Amino acid sequence: MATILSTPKEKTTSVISPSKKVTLRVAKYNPKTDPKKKWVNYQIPYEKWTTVLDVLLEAKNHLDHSIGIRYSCRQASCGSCGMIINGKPRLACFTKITELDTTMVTVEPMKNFPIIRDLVVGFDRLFKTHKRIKPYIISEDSEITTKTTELLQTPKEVNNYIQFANCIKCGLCNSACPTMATDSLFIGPQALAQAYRYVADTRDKGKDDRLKIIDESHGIWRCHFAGSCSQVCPKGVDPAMGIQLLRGYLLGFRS
Amino acid sequence: MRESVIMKIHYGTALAAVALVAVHVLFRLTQGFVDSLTYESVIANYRFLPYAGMLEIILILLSIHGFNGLRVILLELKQGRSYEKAVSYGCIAAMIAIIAYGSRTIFMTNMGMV
Amino acid sequence: MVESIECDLIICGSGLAGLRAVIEAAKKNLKIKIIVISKVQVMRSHSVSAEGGTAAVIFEDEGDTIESHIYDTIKGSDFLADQDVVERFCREMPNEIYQLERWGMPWSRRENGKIDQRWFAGYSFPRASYASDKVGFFEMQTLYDTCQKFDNIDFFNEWFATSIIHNRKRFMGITAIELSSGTFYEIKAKALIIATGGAGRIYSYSTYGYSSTPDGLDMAYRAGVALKDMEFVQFHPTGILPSGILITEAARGEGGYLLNNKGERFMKNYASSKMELAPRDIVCRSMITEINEGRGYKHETGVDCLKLDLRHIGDEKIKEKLGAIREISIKFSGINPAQEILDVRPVCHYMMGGIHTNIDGTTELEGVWAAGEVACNSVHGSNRLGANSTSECLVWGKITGTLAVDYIEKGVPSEPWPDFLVEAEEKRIYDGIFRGKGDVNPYEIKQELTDTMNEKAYVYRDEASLVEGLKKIRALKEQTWKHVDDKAKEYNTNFTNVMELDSMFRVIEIILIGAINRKETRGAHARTDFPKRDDTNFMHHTLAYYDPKEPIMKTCPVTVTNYKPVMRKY
Amino acid sequence: MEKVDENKEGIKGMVNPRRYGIERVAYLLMRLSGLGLLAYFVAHIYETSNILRGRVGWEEVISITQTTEGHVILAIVIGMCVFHTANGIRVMLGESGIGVGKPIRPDYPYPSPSQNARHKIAIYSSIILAALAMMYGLAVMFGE
Ligand SMILES: Cc1cc2nc3c(=O)[nH]c(=O)nc-3n(C[C@H](O)[C@H](O)[C@H](O)COP(=O)(O)OP(=O)(O)OC[C@H]3O[C@@H](n4cnc5c(N)ncnc54)[C@H](O)[C@@H]3O)c2cc1C
Ligand code: HEM
Ligand code: SF4
Ligand code: F3S
Ligand code: FES
Repeated sequence: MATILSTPKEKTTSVISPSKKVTLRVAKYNPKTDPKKKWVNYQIPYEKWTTVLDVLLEAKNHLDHSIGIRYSCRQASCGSCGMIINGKPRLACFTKITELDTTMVTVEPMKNFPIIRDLVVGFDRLFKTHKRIKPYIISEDSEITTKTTELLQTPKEVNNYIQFANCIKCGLCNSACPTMATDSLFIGPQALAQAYRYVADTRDKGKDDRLKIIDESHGIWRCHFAGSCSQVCPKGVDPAMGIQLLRGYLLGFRS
Repeated sequence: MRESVIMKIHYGTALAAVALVAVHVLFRLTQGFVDSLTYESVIANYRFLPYAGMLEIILILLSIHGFNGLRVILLELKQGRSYEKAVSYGCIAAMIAIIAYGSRTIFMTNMGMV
Repeated sequence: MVESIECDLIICGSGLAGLRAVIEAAKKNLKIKIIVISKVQVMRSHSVSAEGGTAAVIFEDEGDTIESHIYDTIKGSDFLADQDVVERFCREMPNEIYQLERWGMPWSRRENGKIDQRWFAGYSFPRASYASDKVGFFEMQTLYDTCQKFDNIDFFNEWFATSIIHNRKRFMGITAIELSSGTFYEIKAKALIIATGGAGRIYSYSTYGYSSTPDGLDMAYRAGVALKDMEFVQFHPTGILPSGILITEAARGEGGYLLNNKGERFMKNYASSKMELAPRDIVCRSMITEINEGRGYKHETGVDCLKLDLRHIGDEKIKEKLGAIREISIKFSGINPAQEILDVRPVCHYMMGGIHTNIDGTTELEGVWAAGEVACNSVHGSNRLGANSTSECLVWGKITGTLAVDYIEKGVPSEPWPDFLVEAEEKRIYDGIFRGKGDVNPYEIKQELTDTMNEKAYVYRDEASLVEGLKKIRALKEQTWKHVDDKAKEYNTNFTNVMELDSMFRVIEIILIGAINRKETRGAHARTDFPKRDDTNFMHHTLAYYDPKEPIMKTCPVTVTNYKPVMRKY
Repeated sequence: MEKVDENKEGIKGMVNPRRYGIERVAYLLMRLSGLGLLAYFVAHIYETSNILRGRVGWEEVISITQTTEGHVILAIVIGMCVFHTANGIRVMLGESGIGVGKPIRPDYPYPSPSQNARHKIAIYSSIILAALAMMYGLAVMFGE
């Protein structure tokens, strides 16, 4: 049920400009204290550059201080603000109201992550799977001595992995993937794409290690190339591609 | 078994099946769909050793492929040690059962036991 | 009720400085137990937003010299930098570039595979290594991922540190709140590295993410450690409108022009030899002068601005070298920089000041080090050169990480734990803030406070506006904003927001008092009423010590080795 | 360890094909057709085993399938088989890393090379092919 505007008991001094307004519909839920999720609506003015994060913070700052939300950089580089906006996983700071093309904005916490509170979800599993695939250069000469310089790498070689290195660990892909929707042990597109990122790096020698880790019953084979991960990724990582390329190694099509 | 080996088998069985199933279906169609299903023509087919052999191979390939497919789906649906064990062994058992049951038909008709 | 945890080393803050420190410490001794505590999830620290480059001399064979990096930095600092610190910094830096490379940093390369470098403002050589224009992001990723090698590092994601516990002589631990559960903890440890980063959110128009607030600075300040040179706040010439998100200096390094409303590259009137690549303090002053003299534009939000023209750089090169700012300007301002001109304006970007440390990053409290933007080891003096900050984080991350482990290995005597301090802290934050009473919206106070900073302590300052600003913030402080409406324990950001606001008041006061006291123009501190640098009276650092009523202001000398202060001209 | 509710979307999320692209629809159809074929396969093995019961037994079973419902079911099976086969070949190629594009420096707005036109065309073709086969099957079965 929608309750309207829970305004804190404070004097308010800010003037809300009389421009267009959007109805922000937030799924509020604190699993420790609330019996179930409830929807709360807020009316917020917006401009053509206003993002969903902006309206959420406007609501938090002026209408309801208790909205639970994670955010930091507001420029789509930290990966904090992933949530389900009008049904799809997106970054709040990277989604403008105007591009949603509606005056009703519904926000929910990301799916396939445990809810901590309201829009804030727990990332423990993502961090663990990320660590599991050994996301670092594996090589004897990864520590420098006084006179070492760089290992050469041509721009072309950099381009072989740079797209995967763009991952901001926002978790949107894991939220969209159909396997993640039921499989609690699946490594997930985020970590698998990172496994490919390091395998594709000319400086790395850990390919066999990583292939072994992902080749298990809840590993890479639980991806069925549904592609949703790539469709929601805000940074062009294209995990679906990374996963299939990685699988190419396991099937013997690449070496 | 490593998952990659299982999945290689999954793909391999699928690929092999593509060709064989095509032959199987074409046989039905070239003979005329309804005619091909008459008792005589079916028996004749079974008695023809190469065809019966092919049927046996299709049976094995698709059982492996199909039940492994089922295993994959069930594995993704729910997790837990004992559940997963049950799924794996269950699928293997079903696979063996269906192969045995189908083979019985093929052998007995081929050997002229009907 | 207080929960208790114990470890050897705490690293508070997980930006570039914090992560560099933790790797060094973890590597040096696999047996010590390290906790990294961060109020955001570790890899989301604000360092991810650094865009343009990291400075180091790596092309000595092509004519660059360490000496030149040293002099550029000192000259850029308007001679307030401690010169021994700068020398050490420039010598250590090349190794850091290579070390990052070995850990997987995707540096942009030349065709022959060597790490490429680009121009940055204030340098006499293209000296900034870069990775497209997402340097900070890739550096953070490289360090975070490298941390995953170690099992003796514990990441405490989303823990808010509130105070330092010590027995006047020596560090003993900290107190912190675990955000997800709302539990209040004491963490006992032998050593602490503070790396809580910058505090640019004290200005409402800022390049910083929302998490860059002065709570880390304030924590040290309340523990009795001095804050140094806080009046020097750097403004970056090119914050995009309306959001204030940064358009990196590399945009000018790659050839971008700044234009006034006559279509002129006005920098020719202020720094004819360096043009747009003059240091930031000079470009910002020039921009504001242009605006004040009526040669600016008005953005549709009503704000004055100037234009940044990147069109001649070309679409392909923009995509390759400035991909992130292309994304930012298309997404947030609806402008494709290859086709249209951007609206920009000076915006709060960096704090030269911070926790007073010596050349090693050691603070005045035994067992506490500070590294990164939060520290002030005086490598930047009164004005930082672009690309020198990520470098600083790396160098002092490494130094403090090593020193803290040495200190722990030597053995730290155990002394009785001062329970009463933890109780006092609990009282301060729970009775004083969480259960506080009032009817003024703290978020509106924060808006007013940060707007005041924008108005009164912007690029140009004078006595009257600074004093007025100070009066205004003291009046704001008296209002009844110290309360938290959200009563839940779990993930209560309302609570942390009010704590952050509380810390802002103390730190802003120091900035304003420091700015009032410094009656000269030096680097980022430009006084219209004292337009000249005054080496006789102000060639010193400002120190501020905690006192419940008002900061106690002191000074300390600048270390000069070989470089005599001269007129600064570009 | 405390069991946390992971807020998994569950089968509903796995099945819901509307929010994402055609690739997600293909994923779903692949699953359903796989399961459908398995069911038919088992039934088919049982069906054919009736031959052991002699002519009478065989014709009894065949007559059950020679009804309108039987024909419709068989047509669906044909459709499933064609789609599953055609799409299966696409999936196998894709999953071997063939035709999923090459890694490149992504430029905003970041198109995903793996979600390329080739695959979309292959999916639509599989669906159309399956539909044609179904129609052909129906024509053959009802035609006689
Ligand atoms: C937009 C932008 C672009 C920049 N570009 C460049 C560039 O191109 N080149 C360059 O050299 N420099 C650049 N800089 C400057 C440079 O990025 C920063 O100075 C540097 O990243 C600071 O790193 P840090 O490790 O000190 O702190 P940060 O990365 O800011 O990290 C601070 C950490 O402290 C934690 N923290 C803070 N308070 C608390 C608390 N109370 N409890 C627990 N944890 C806490 C935070 O969670 C965070 O983890 C840029 C800065 C900005 C804002
Ligand atoms: C003859 C051609 C066939 C080909 C080329 C083929 C191919 C494939 C492929 C590639 C997959 C894996 C899909 C994935 O990883 O997402 C698959 C899955 C599956 N197949 Fe087949 N198959 C064929 C026939 C059959 C038949 C006849 C059956 C029934 C017995 C069947 C049952 C299944 C099942 C149950 C799955 C699992 C579904 C899933 O994981 O999505 N297949 N098939
Ligand atoms: S791959 Fe893309 S969607 Fe997934 S975590 Fe990384 S950036 Fe986010
Ligand atoms: S959405 Fe999931 S199924 Fe594979 S292609 Fe992406 S991981
Ligand atoms: S706030 Fe950082 S990604 Fe949205």
